[in-house]
Amino acid sequence: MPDREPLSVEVQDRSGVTILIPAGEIGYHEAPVLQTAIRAAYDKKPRKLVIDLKGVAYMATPGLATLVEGLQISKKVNTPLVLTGLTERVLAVFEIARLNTVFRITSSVDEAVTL
Amino acid sequence: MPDREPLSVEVQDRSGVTILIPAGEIGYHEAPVLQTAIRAAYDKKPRKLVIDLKGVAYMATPGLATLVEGLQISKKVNTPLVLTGLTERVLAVFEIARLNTVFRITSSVDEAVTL
Amino acid sequence: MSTPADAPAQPATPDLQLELVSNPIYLCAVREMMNLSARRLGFTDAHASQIALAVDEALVNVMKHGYERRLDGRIWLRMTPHHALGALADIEIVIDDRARQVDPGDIKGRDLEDIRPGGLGVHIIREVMDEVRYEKRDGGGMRLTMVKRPNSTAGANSNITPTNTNCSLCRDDHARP
Amino acid sequence: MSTPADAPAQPATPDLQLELVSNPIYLCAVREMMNLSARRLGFTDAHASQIALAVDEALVNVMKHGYERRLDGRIWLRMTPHHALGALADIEIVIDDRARQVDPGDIKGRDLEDIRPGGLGVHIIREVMDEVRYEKRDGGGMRLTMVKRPNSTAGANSNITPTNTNCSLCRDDHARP
Ligand SMILES: Nc1ncnc2c1ncn2[C@@H]1O[C@H](COP(=O)(O)OP(=O)(O)O)[C@@H](O)[C@H]1O
Ligand SMILES: Nc1ncnc2c1ncn2[C@@H]1O[C@H](COP(=O)(O)OP(=O)(O)O)[C@@H](O)[C@H]1O
Repeated sequence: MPDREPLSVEVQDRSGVTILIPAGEIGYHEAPVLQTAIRAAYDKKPRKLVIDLKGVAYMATPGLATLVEGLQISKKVNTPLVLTGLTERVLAVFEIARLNTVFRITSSVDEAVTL
Repeated sequence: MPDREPLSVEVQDRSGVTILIPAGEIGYHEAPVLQTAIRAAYDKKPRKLVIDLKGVAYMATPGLATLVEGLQISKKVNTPLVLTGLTERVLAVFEIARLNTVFRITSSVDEAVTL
Repeated sequence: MSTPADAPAQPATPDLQLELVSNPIYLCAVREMMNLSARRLGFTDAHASQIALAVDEALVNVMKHGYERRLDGRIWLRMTPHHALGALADIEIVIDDRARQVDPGDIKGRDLEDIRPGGLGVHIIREVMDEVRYEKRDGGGMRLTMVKRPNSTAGANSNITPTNTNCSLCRDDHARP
Repeated sequence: MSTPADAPAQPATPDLQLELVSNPIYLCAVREMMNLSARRLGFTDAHASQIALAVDEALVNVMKHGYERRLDGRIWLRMTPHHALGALADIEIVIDDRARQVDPGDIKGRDLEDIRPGGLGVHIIREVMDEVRYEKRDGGGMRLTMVKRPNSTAGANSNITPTNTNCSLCRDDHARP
């Protein structure tokens, strides 16, 4: 029985903008799956990377760390990173870590793609 | 802080047919809430009692026992009891207990109400 | 951490050992812990649900019959996954109490034809797990040992309705909304 | 079970005592156990999520920093609800390990202005719980004691954005889909 990934990450493309849609909980055990997906997305040199967190019911600091790493790559390769779909509870964790003002966060995927 | 009920049960009426819609898990701790709702429903002498289990993600034998008690009341007061909305996993528990053929089970609420 | 092949088999230390009070408010927490642990160990969602159900039913029985609904009894639950050749071989779950001792032969459900509330928990446990053993503990109280294997077909064939050879508890849907 | 008012205060027996192996595959099971237990004890869904988050972060730190990612360490978690006048007064959670001892003063997050991955777990724990205390255990290893009260406002006012005086972790939505 092969180990299933503890988090699933759907990848979409909208004319050069990559959208990652993780579904599940993002703690210490699951964050590496998101990390791999983010790195793989940047490797393909998109115009922009959007991460839609609507399917993330739980986010702990390993998830935040992975997103901050994504932001660092974003700056290095000069490719915007935009977050969207944060539930209130996920936003709360960003707020405590004072990361809500560090990331570009939009209220809809469309806004994230077009802005 | 008042204790919240461990299970919520919505009550609907469709021209004399009472529909109970429990939402949550029905184990030993939660079953008494359903039991109270079923007894209260029969007390009001409906034409028929429908229990829609679509919102029940987990059912253990205390839930089955409560439904069997409901069936006994149903026979005593001559008021049909129909179950609907069983998820596969809930149906499985009925099957192991051989109760799937004992209850009237329909695939839709409409069927349960009209049949 | 590796053991030479010829070393005597050591009972593995459980991955999870839980001591809980005999209060039903904790049942949902414990069954969900078992469900999620089993999934992460590699069981299908359907098998993980069966494991959670069996543990739930067993704990309810200890609370109802063992401790006779007293809320201050103690229950011990141990979960040990066993691996063979790098793959999950089975999960062993042991539930101990310090409650009333009964003859293991007296722990049995009602006749399934005799429809009435109750008497179903032991049937469910035996149906969904691959091995089920009740025994009296030396120091007092009862022990229930249950084993489930990932390739288990327990609970998979219900001999109830001739048309239904696959019990739906074994199909891999996602029951949680 | 009742204690005379003038009796010396006895440390209450924990309702749940869990010993788990330092393997991250069990983190989701344990945080969900804590979440559901806290809800059934009467915490709001929002507070229960905070408790689960704090326990998760604390366990991750023991696994990462204490046992340095070894998968065979042991961690003990005890959960004790306290009641006063028939109502829930608080929940106390104690996490023990037998890992590396560090000075409690060295357990602190990074400067929040210095944006980089990591260094956030301890901030979260201190923000969402009402009391947080790290100490060295006499026999070796560390102990973390955390307390949360049902009327807690910890984590409720984020001083981050001036317009946002209520941290959303404290609003009572249902995070699970
Ligand atoms: N842990 C236990 N300790 C003592 N007796 C038990 C225990 N578990 C089950 N039993 C006995 O087995 C019987 C069948 O249990 P079960 O099938 O769960 O149905 P029910 O609990 O509704 O009676 C019980 O009535 C009880 O006599
Ligand atoms: N259980 C622990 N044992 C030893 N050191 C710890 C423990 N928890 C936290 N620490 C120390 O506190 C620091 C801050 O922890 P944290 O805020 O969770 O961030 P991170 O784990 O990303 O470093 C850690 O880097 C570590 O040095």
